[in-house]
Amino acid sequence: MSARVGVILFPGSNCELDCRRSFDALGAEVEMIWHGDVALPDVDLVVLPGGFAHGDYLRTGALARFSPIMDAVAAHAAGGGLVLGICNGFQILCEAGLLPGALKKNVGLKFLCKWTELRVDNADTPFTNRAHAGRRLRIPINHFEGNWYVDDETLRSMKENGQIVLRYTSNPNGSLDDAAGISNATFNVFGLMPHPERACDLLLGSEDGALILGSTLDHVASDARAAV
Amino acid sequence: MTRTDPAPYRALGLTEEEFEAIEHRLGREPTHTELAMFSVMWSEHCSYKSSRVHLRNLPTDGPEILVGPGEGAGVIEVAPGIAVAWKIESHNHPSFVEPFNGAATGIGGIVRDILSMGARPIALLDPLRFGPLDDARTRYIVEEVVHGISAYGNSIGVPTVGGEAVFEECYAENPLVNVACLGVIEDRLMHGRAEGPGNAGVLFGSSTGRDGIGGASVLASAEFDETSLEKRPSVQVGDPFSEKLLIEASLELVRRGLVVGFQDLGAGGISCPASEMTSKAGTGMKVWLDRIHLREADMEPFEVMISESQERMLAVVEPDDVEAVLDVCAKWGLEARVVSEVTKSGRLEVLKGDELIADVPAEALAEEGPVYERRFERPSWIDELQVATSGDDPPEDLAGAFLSVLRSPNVSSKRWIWEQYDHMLFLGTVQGPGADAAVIRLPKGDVAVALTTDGNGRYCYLDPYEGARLAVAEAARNVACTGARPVAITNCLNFGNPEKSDVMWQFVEAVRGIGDACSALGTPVTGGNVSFYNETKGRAIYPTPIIGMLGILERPSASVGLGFRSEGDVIMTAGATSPDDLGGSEYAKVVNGVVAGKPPGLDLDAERALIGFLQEGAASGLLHSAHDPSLGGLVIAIAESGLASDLGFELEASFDHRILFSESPSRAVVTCAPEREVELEGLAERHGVPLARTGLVGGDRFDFGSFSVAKTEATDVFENALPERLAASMSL
Amino acid sequence: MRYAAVVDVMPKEGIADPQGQTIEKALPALGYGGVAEIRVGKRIELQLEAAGPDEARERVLEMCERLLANPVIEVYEVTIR
Amino acid sequence: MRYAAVVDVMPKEGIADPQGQTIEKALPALGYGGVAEIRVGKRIELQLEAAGPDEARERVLEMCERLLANPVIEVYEVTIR
Ligand SMILES: Nc1ncnc2c1ncn2[C@@H]1O[C@H](COP(=O)(O)OP(=O)(O)O)[C@@H](O)[C@H]1O
Ligand SMILES: [Mg+2]
Repeated sequence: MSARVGVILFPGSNCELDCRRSFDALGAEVEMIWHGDVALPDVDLVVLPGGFAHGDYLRTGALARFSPIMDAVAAHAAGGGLVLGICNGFQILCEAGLLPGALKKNVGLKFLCKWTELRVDNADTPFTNRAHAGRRLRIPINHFEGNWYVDDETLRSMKENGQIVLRYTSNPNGSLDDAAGISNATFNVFGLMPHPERACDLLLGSEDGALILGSTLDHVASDARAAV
Repeated sequence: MTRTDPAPYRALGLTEEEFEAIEHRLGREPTHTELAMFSVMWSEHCSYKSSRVHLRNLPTDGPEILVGPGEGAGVIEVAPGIAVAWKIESHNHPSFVEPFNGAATGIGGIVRDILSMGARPIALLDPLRFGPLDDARTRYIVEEVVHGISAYGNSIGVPTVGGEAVFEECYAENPLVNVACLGVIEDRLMHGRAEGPGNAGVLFGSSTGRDGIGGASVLASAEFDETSLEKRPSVQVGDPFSEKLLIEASLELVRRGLVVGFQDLGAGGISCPASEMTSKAGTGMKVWLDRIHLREADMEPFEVMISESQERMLAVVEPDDVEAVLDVCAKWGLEARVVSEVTKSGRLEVLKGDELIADVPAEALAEEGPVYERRFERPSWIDELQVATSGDDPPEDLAGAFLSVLRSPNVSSKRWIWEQYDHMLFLGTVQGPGADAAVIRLPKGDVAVALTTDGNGRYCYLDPYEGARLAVAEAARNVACTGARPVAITNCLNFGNPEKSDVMWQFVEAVRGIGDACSALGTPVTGGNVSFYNETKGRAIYPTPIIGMLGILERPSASVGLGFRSEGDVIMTAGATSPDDLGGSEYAKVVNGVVAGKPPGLDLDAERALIGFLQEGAASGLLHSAHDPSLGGLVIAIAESGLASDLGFELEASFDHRILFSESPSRAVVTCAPEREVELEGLAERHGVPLARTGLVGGDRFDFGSFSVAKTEATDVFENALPERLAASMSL
Repeated sequence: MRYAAVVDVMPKEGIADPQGQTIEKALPALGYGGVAEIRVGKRIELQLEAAGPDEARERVLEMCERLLANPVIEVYEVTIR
Repeated sequence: MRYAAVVDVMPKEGIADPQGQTIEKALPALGYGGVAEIRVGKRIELQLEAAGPDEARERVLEMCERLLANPVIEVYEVTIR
């Protein structure tokens, strides 16, 4: 049975269709979820897509984290369910406290849409299991607020736990510890600034994003096998 | 009111004759509200009163054209059942006054035009013109315009996939911010018509404030003095979040078949759709002012009727569907109210409470604006200009000249600009900014369109007819370089004051040039925009027609890029180079400081042949790369192909500067695998295109035969020239 | 002498403030009724060397005009401490 | 009663402020030397209904904690008028 993926649509989201398309192509069953709903349908993975939820007004993710659906997302995460936040989705997860830290403006004070090179520093997560540690990925970024920050103590423990899962090989935004993608302590919630869904087609420049998206599907499948 | 009073109609931009025409049409003096409505609807911007007689001569028919000029946007069928909307707009003056918001609201406006056809906007291009970068105010404008486009376009989720950035003295106090947008029809093509008396008019989107009222504010004060203009903010602030919601709500309304027709509110405010939609449908409309959702409490009726507050649409809805329409808007968090009703009267009736404060024939506003045949005359200065030396003197050293031209911000990389734009959303950007034309795979069906905007103000200054033809040819060629077939254009005509006979002559000549080139290349005009009065202190900009070309690429995977592909590939030059084509060139300007002479000569048959050659070369897989020499000529084109893929090259012959920097049109630098050289020659011969072997790809130098530079040096100059010049500037 | 300056930059009266409006609309759903007229602006704090408070104010005002604020759409206020 | 509240939200001490740093770097080129420690934050003005100033402050503080500021990177100050 294929994995069920729910993509949340906030007012102002704009990468939801791209996420659907890329997950579709990998064989997942994708469903759109309205931010105003209070319950999640039966899904294995919840995706918070990129975009500008509520216009990014006040702060990125500040208003979106109050969306009615977010309680259900938190419950899903608390129960061990997978949650993936891409770009604006990552920002919302930080605001919601489902991931540590916050995202500040890029050091160059510019919006940046460009290809970046990432290194997988922890391949033992539900979001990176298709890669091996040290693997380089070519995946584009597209953000103004991708400069991840967290206090020293939290950073230390995150590093020890391997929660800095993806790092930029050439830091484009000032992000602490070159972090591009980070995970919670239980590795079921993952946020990253780069857009893996934009890197699933060689005609567009790279297929490396499929490693990230595909990993979640593999994880769900192996979970299902374990449960049998 | 006597005629000798400082009459409000004058301050509103209406002439004595126009005022009399209004009186005559109404059979009485217009009310203040009516006068305000006429002043915006009969403005140059809305009525095309100076340009209309000339625009009529443009070719507009073609097998792929579903909707031509006259609606929100042109519509083109790119494959059976797949149609796209394509249109360009200008936002020049607002972008000078407040660059961030001027540019942002420019994006908002063109996006709503596309939306009004029932199309989802999926790509933007931003042809820009600024003054030289050594001026601090110019650097500020550049930063803010780009930031405005970035902030608005990215946030509404429409990728900006191409554009232009040109720096020239004549734009110093009159920057040009043009924006083109492409949309795909998702469910059905919509028309801006208010059919069906009894149907409701639903205004949805942002609230209505005093935005953009500007000159009309004279109506609010008893005396019409200077200070009254200061009273009201005419700066429009963009709200990309509302625009995004407007896009989603509008498309949902179309998808669910809940609207009879809709139109966006732009220049002219609600007066525009209320009169245009009814006059097209032969109906009328009653508008209840008190139902309009206001941002400020104490607005005058005329202000409400012409407010240019952004992010609003007017939908005509059958009574039974009103509730559902309001629900959709509520779901998307948008204010929506029934503010009007379609009638049979043919009139636009505006009520405040029970009082009828405006009652005019809809047609009078929308269709019967004045039409002027303005005087035009070839100015004598153009003859002097054309016989002057074109600035083709040789440089002191060729390598230095090459680097100077490469460093010119007109030539150097625009990465600093386009990296600030989301150019990848919708997973369609097969080729994005940096390419000759953007290649966008459509969300539905395996087909792509190629999009480019081109215009050369210098050429048009030297000869507006030739310059306009050259712009169309270059746009078609840029599209063809990717392998696509040029199909249709939209155009934005940026000119000075049309009341001056030499400016009007430039305009007439340019329109004639566009028409001739489009006819010859089989690319009809689907619409466009005219921006006059681009003058500051009596000095006009160079005549600057911008051509937005759309091409069709049946197989997206067959698209060809401008970057060299592999070491060992053979570099060939297709088309003929004339040593006399340096008039108005980047070389003449940068190296010799001259803008004079005649622009390059153009043979449209040769252009058509080249286009055919490029298309077939791409489709057959023969071409590994293709790039047309434009600004800077052959040297720059070959260098750009190397820079795009970080590959060096070695040319096989030495040429002098007149060949190296010539801007002859109808050429392309192409590469193919060495074993297929003969095949490519055969293809060129069949198309009647001269093809010359020029060199080989490989090595770590850019070796032009007569001189050479290290690849690393060229890369450094090309990539850093623009950011370095901007570095001195800074804004919050 | 070293002075501390605070610059408050707010959107001009009558100029649309989409950010403020959006937050205002969102508040009731978050359980904050009865809040109105939200405007969002900038606050800039800085330290500068000047001969006296008047000179300090003078210089900060000039910086506002040229850099810290956009006088076309914003108003500003300077406090020197 | 209706109260006016001002909320000043500033980046936390010790956390790099890219906006402030960028302005600071740009100022000397514009002829403004001797300016230091620039921090850029937000100023939010709003009106609210409350029984008294203490209640008003209470409610605005709560809004700051949950919404108007992000405690990971920001500090805030509330003034009620
Ligand atoms: N303002 C801009 N926005 C986005 N892309 C731009 C802009 N200016 C230039 N570009 C991109 O840079 C590349 C070079 O532009 P240009 O020199 O005008 O190309 P060409 O000579 O082929 O017409 C093009 O791909 C163009 O789309
Ligand atoms: Mg080109």
